[in-house]
Amino acid sequence: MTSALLYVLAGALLCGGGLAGCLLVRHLLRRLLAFNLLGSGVFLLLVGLPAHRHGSDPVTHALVLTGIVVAVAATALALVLIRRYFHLTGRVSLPTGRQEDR
Amino acid sequence: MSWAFSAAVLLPLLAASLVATGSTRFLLWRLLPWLPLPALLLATQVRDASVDIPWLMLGARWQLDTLRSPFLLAASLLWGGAGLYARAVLEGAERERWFLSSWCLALAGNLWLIVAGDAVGFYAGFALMTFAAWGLVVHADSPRALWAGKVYIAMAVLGELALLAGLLLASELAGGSVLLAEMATALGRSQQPGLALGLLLTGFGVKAGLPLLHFWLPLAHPVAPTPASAVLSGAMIKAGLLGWLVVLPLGLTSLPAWGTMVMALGLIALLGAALRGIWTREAKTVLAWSSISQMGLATLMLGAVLVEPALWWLVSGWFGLFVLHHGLAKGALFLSVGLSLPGAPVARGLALLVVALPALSVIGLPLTSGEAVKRWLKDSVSGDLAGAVPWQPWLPHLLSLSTLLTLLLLLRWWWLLRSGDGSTAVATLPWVAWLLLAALSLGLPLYAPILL
Amino acid sequence: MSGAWLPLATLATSLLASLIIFALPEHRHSIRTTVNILAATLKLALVAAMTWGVFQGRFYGISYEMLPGVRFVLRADAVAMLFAGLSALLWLFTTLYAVGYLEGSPNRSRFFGFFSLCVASTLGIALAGNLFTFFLFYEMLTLSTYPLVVHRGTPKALRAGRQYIIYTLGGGAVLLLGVVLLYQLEGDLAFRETGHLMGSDPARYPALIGIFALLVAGLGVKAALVPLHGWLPTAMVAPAPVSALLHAVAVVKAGAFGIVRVVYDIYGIDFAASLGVLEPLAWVAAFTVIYGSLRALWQSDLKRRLAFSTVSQIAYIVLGISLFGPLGTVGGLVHLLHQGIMKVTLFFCAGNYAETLGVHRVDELDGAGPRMPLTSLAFTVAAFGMIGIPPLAGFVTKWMLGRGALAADMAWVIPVLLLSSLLNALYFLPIVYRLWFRPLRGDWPAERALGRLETHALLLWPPVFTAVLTVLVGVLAAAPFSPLAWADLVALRMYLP
Amino acid sequence: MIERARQALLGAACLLFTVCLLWAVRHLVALPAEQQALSVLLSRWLPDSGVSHPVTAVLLNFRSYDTLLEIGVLVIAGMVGISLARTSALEDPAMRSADPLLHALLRLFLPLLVLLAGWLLWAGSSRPGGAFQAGALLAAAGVLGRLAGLPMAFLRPGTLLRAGLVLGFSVFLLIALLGALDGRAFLAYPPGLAGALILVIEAGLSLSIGMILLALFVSAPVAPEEDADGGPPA
Amino acid sequence: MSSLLMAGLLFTPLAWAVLCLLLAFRAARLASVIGMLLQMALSLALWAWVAEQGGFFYHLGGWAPPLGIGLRVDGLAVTFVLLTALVGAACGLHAGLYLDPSRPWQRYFWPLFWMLWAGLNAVWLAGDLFNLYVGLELITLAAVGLVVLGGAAPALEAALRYLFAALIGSLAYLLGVALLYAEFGSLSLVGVGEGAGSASPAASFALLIMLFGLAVKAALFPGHTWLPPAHGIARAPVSALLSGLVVKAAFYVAARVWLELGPALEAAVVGVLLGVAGSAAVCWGSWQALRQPQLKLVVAWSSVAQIGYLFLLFPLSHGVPEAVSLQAQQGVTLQVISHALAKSAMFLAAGNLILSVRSKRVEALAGVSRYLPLSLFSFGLAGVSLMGMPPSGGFAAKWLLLQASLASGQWWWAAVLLVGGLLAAAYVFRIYRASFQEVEESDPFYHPPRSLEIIPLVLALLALGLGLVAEPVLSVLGLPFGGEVLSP
Repeated sequence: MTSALLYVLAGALLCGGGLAGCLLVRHLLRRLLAFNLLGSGVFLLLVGLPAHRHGSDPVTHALVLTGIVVAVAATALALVLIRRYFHLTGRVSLPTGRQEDR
Repeated sequence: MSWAFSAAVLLPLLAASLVATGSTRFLLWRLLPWLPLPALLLATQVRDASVDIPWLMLGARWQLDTLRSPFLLAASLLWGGAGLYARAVLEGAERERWFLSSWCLALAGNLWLIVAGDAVGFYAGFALMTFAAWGLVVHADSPRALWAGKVYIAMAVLGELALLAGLLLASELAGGSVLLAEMATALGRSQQPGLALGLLLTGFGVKAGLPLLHFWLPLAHPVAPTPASAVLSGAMIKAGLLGWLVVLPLGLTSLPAWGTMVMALGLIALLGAALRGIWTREAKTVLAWSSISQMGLATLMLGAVLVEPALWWLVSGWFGLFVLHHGLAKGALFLSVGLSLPGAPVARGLALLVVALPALSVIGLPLTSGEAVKRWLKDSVSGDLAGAVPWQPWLPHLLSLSTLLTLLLLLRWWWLLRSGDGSTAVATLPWVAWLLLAALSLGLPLYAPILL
Repeated sequence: MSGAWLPLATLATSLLASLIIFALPEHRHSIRTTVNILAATLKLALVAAMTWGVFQGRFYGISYEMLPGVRFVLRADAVAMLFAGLSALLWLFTTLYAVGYLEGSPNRSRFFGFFSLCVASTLGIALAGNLFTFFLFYEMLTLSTYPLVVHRGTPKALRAGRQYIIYTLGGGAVLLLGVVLLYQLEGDLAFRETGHLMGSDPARYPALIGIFALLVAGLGVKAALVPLHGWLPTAMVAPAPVSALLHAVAVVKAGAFGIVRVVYDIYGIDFAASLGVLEPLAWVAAFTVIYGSLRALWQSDLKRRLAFSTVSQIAYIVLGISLFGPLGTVGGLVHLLHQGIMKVTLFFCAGNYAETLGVHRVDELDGAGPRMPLTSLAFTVAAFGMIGIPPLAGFVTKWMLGRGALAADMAWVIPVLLLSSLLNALYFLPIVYRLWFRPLRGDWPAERALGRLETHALLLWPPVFTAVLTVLVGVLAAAPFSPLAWADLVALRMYLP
Repeated sequence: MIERARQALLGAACLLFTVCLLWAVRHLVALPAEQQALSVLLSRWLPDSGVSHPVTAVLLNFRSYDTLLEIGVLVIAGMVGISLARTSALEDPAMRSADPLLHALLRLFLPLLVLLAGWLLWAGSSRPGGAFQAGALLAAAGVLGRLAGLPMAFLRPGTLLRAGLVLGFSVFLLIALLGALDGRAFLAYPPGLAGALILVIEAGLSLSIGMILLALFVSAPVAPEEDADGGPPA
Repeated sequence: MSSLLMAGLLFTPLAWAVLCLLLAFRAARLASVIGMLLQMALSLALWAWVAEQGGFFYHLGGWAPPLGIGLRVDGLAVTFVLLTALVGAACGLHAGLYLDPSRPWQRYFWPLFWMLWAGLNAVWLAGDLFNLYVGLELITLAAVGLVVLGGAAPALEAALRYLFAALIGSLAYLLGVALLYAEFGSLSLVGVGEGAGSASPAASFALLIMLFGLAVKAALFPGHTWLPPAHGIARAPVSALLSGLVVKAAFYVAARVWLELGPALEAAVVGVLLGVAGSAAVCWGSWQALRQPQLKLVVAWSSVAQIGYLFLLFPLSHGVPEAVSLQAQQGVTLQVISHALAKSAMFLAAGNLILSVRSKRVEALAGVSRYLPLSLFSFGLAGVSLMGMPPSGGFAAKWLLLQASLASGQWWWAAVLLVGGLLAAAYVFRIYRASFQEVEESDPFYHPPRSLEIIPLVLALLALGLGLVAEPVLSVLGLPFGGEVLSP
């Protein structure tokens, strides 16, 4: 029952919660946060599982670093879009009305 | 030799194209009586000839033999006389272009079917003549003419279809050959030719006016212009008879059942038509009925031959004589209906007498061709050769009864003619045409033996 | 591969012509017409050369692998030249006629572009060497004919185009399924005179029957067999040269020709007979013959009546095919040509009446004979040909079909033929009667003087010439180079020695 | 009504997903722990990588292509951020707060931050650190300056900002091309020079990353009236 | 020689992205034209080289997998690189003429365009699972950037929807990669493929998650809602790039992963599930395309439908004899190529039509066939390929897929293909019908420069001609999706 298993478990739960957040929440910022939760969950699993099996593995660290940078880029872009969208339309969530192109 | 045949047929066809412009029509009126000339020369000069043209349609053959040449002779003489009469009466009338084109096409069709030795050519001529005759029938464009035209074309198309089916079956029996002679022999040989025979009989019967198929005749003849009805009953009806003679297996096998039926139909036509004709109110209709009854004679003879094949070699000449006799006489009678009788009572009485002469030959008085035909028929039917012919004892009496009825019928016609109004100006040309035909029919007993 | 270039050259002429015409701006009339007529004559010459070559027994063909395991094959055999000859000949006349007909109307570059594309696909269909290539050109034909049907751009034309597309694409999908199933079962079958499937093991018979049904259903749409004929009358809204080309030569014949190929060159007539699929095919064809003629009876619009008549006439071809025996085949094949020639004449004349007198309905035709004698004469000759009066072309077919029926002891076909001839008479004779024997009632709906003669020269001479052709084909039926002789040559090779 | 059903469905799906994930993880955890081939390889080739810290070696040598693309992603984010900006200046006057206390604090913090970023950059070769952490610190310094209202001229969507964005990326790219030009594979450092080149790349990268993150932070929407128009024509 | 080509291929797009960012629109356009020619030449050279010598592995940075990142350069990858070059160049040229240089943000089109191209090449050639993730992210962000170019409210909304869907998909994929790495210890696709034999059930769950993620990114039916607004709103050349290539990237990765891992793990259920989703996409996409009032939305929904066909690969390549699987793969490859060409041609032509008709609605197209024959003609030719009518590439693909589905006994896919073809015909002919409508008054339309209309025509003709040369193209693919490849 190494400490890595704890991270793995946390990672899995984070993934579940993050995904639920992403799909269910309508508010854009909260969805973005949920997305980051999901990302962290995945990174935790990515590092935790190999660590649990055979000690710390530098490759996973590198992967996670790259993953985090990509996540940051995506989040920053999303933020810019959300702020501009709010600025132009004053809405904080995407219209979910019965558009015919649903 | 084949150019002679094609000349006879193509001349009227080409003439039909002259109808287009006014000036050519004038020339065509002049040419009209001379159109059947090549056919006439052909009938007289050529005794027995057969020319094969493999590339024409499905393998065509021009044929002229002892059976066909009298038909050709009768047709060309009748078309010639009627043509002369038509020029006199109809030139300049309204819808003359329509009449001329129909007249030429009908003539071409008639000649074509007579000289055609192959089924396709025969059927083509038959159809051309039928549709052209439709043009003649509805020429008057009156409601009565239109109705007659409808009936005529309906029955004609049904007849053609039956004919097509019959020819198909016969050709199938003859192993695919389209030659009429081979078809006849094939019909003779086959075990159950019933269907083919039935179809052929009905197909030609419509044209020849068999009872129950004759309805169009009394309607069509009166409405057609006079020369047209003359030709219709003189030459066109004979096409049906020729069809039978050429296709049916005469002289090959004995078909007692078919024979008796045909003879019965002949008798009904002979007597019934004459009876029915007596109380019609119009001269041409009377003559139409008389044509049906005279055709009954030929049907009777045909039935007899079917029953007793041996008879065929004896009576094959009879049909030629009958065609000539009835064609010319009936043609003259029809033309006389249109003649304008002089006003003065004496001249009028004389004219009526002269007009009645061809009627006598039809009735069959001695010294006329009618009597020769009837006697020949009586001898052959009751002769020793006609062993298996049914009702043999009553036939002579029935024939004399038919003569009596024809006499009454033609008296009725003569009385209708007499009550017609006289007119002062007597056009000579129609009389000339009538005279030509009357002379030819009366003179038949003289020149017939030379030609046949 | 000797003569590989000839089939390609034939296809290329009209493809090239269509490309040039598409590129031409709308106002370039003279260039477009010259390109059109040049292409038509060149194609006719090429097809004639190929026909002569095939007659001498030379081989023309090309084959290359287009998809893994599937070859694109062009092959000029006897029956191909029959159809190719008809298309090339009638395309020349139809082009002349179309040039005259569309004088002064818009969109002519588009029209003639698709027009030559359509004929390229028809020739492709004729020259196809296997089912795959056949299907390829079959679908190209659908695509290239849609713009012709909706050429006028009116809501009615567009509705007709919609229905046309629904039918033909549906048929195409069914045919595609059949073809793929056949490829799955038997592999890439090139067309062979006596067919391939003679030796296949009996376990496959139900599958082969199923595939046969699919193929015939797919082809039946274009051959306008009864349940699938709905598009033909509504497509009459297209301009006259289109309905002439479509309903006499290209589309309708493609379906019938397809059935010929499937029955003879894939299944083989003997195998098809042993499978027992010919009998139902004959039933469908016979029913179509009668139904088409019946429906034509009370069509008041002239072109719709001709359309229904086409439905029944095409079924003659299918009937001929389904009569097991050389005579039936000859009847079917020769009708392929005769119906084309006669129907083209009828449609040309209908177009003339519409264009010159503004007459579209049958009862407006009174007295048209004297007003337009040559056109009416051509119409009458073609009408009598359709009824089957000797010595015209129609009679030869009916005669052959009748004999074929008797030889294949399917005697019930004879009354069908007779009834259909009667019906033909019932719907053609009144028209002839109105043309010639009825007096003119008032003036014409939209009379236009189009040139010295009764109508524009380009509108007048094509129908006259095709009418003369109808007579010649009938009269010279037994001559060496007539369609009948050619059909005999083809039928001879179809049957196993 | 449909909306609620959809929510319920998605919720159930997420639940199912979590359960399956846990189930899968349980399987993975149960696997025997055998020595991993990859880490053996890594320790064998580490000396040749030109840096001692394994993570930096993987990041900038063994899997340098990932890093290159990752920087590309960042550059794109930066570009899109700038493209959405509407006016010449990225300044947002509303944010500037003339707060003397903040100014004083900054005078102390900014140099410290820059010094720390430099050290992180240098430490990357031997212990956890490197371009990304240094870049982040620089960006933080920038943000603080921005909040304090320091005038930053380069924060205009002009050529300077754009050049700054792509500086690191282009340096990395050129060095990668060098490797390919003299016969070796793309992104292969000439032997021996690896460490130095990695350091050059790291320096460039940290500067660019700082610039990108700062640009993204400041490319905020501008006051409504200056907004040029609603967007592209119909 | 090959390593130089590879280096050039990877370097050029990134370099040009940097270059174009620094230049104004018109200068960037000129530079880009040169860049496109160079990239096209490189792609062609690589394609020719692989056609002769066969595929090879390219170890980036000199390190062999599993330590370094390996690029798998086989027939299929190179064909897709060439396809990207072709379609990318066409869209680039068209954008140069189509976009309005005066707008300040248009200058950012070129760098994003080159970044997108770089991302696509990265994905086609990638042989490493994590590298694929980064490549996909590169593509996603570049695509979102292109969609949101100009920053209008609807564009923003569409971009956000697109971004969220794509990010969720990527993370799901990354989760799958994490699980696989945890089990097999290697990131390279070939390495994972070899280890798959002794896989635990976790690996099939990982595969499921990865395919789910990629399906969302490829806009497969349940996850398609982001595509129509994104592709509908974007400028014509951008939508052409998106529909033609970007959507295919996610599918390509899914196909690569499926064909490596699928057979080993008994994932038949997943295959059938994706097939059913594909069929649903075909029907729903076509049905919606029929009802859209706007032209570009019709074409966008048609993309949703056509993607459905691609996902028929999964059921047809699992648990079937090798020959049938090969046939299905070839069919799908042809479908990808012909759809890329045809759809980009259709979007460019639609852009031209909207530009000249001055309205986005379909009804406004009345009279177009008379005054704008060339644009409509290219739209029509592209439609022919979408419907899968001969002689187009679409038909060749439909034929191969039909044969594969019938040979594999799963005949219901054949029904989907045929019905799909008819539905595609329905919405294509809806556009024809609108354009053939005759309009009375004289020419009301604005005529775009002739060169704008030539580009879609060239693409459409390529799509049409593809059917005729299908065999040579497929033979170059050799054994698609991996087979033995010699390493340099």
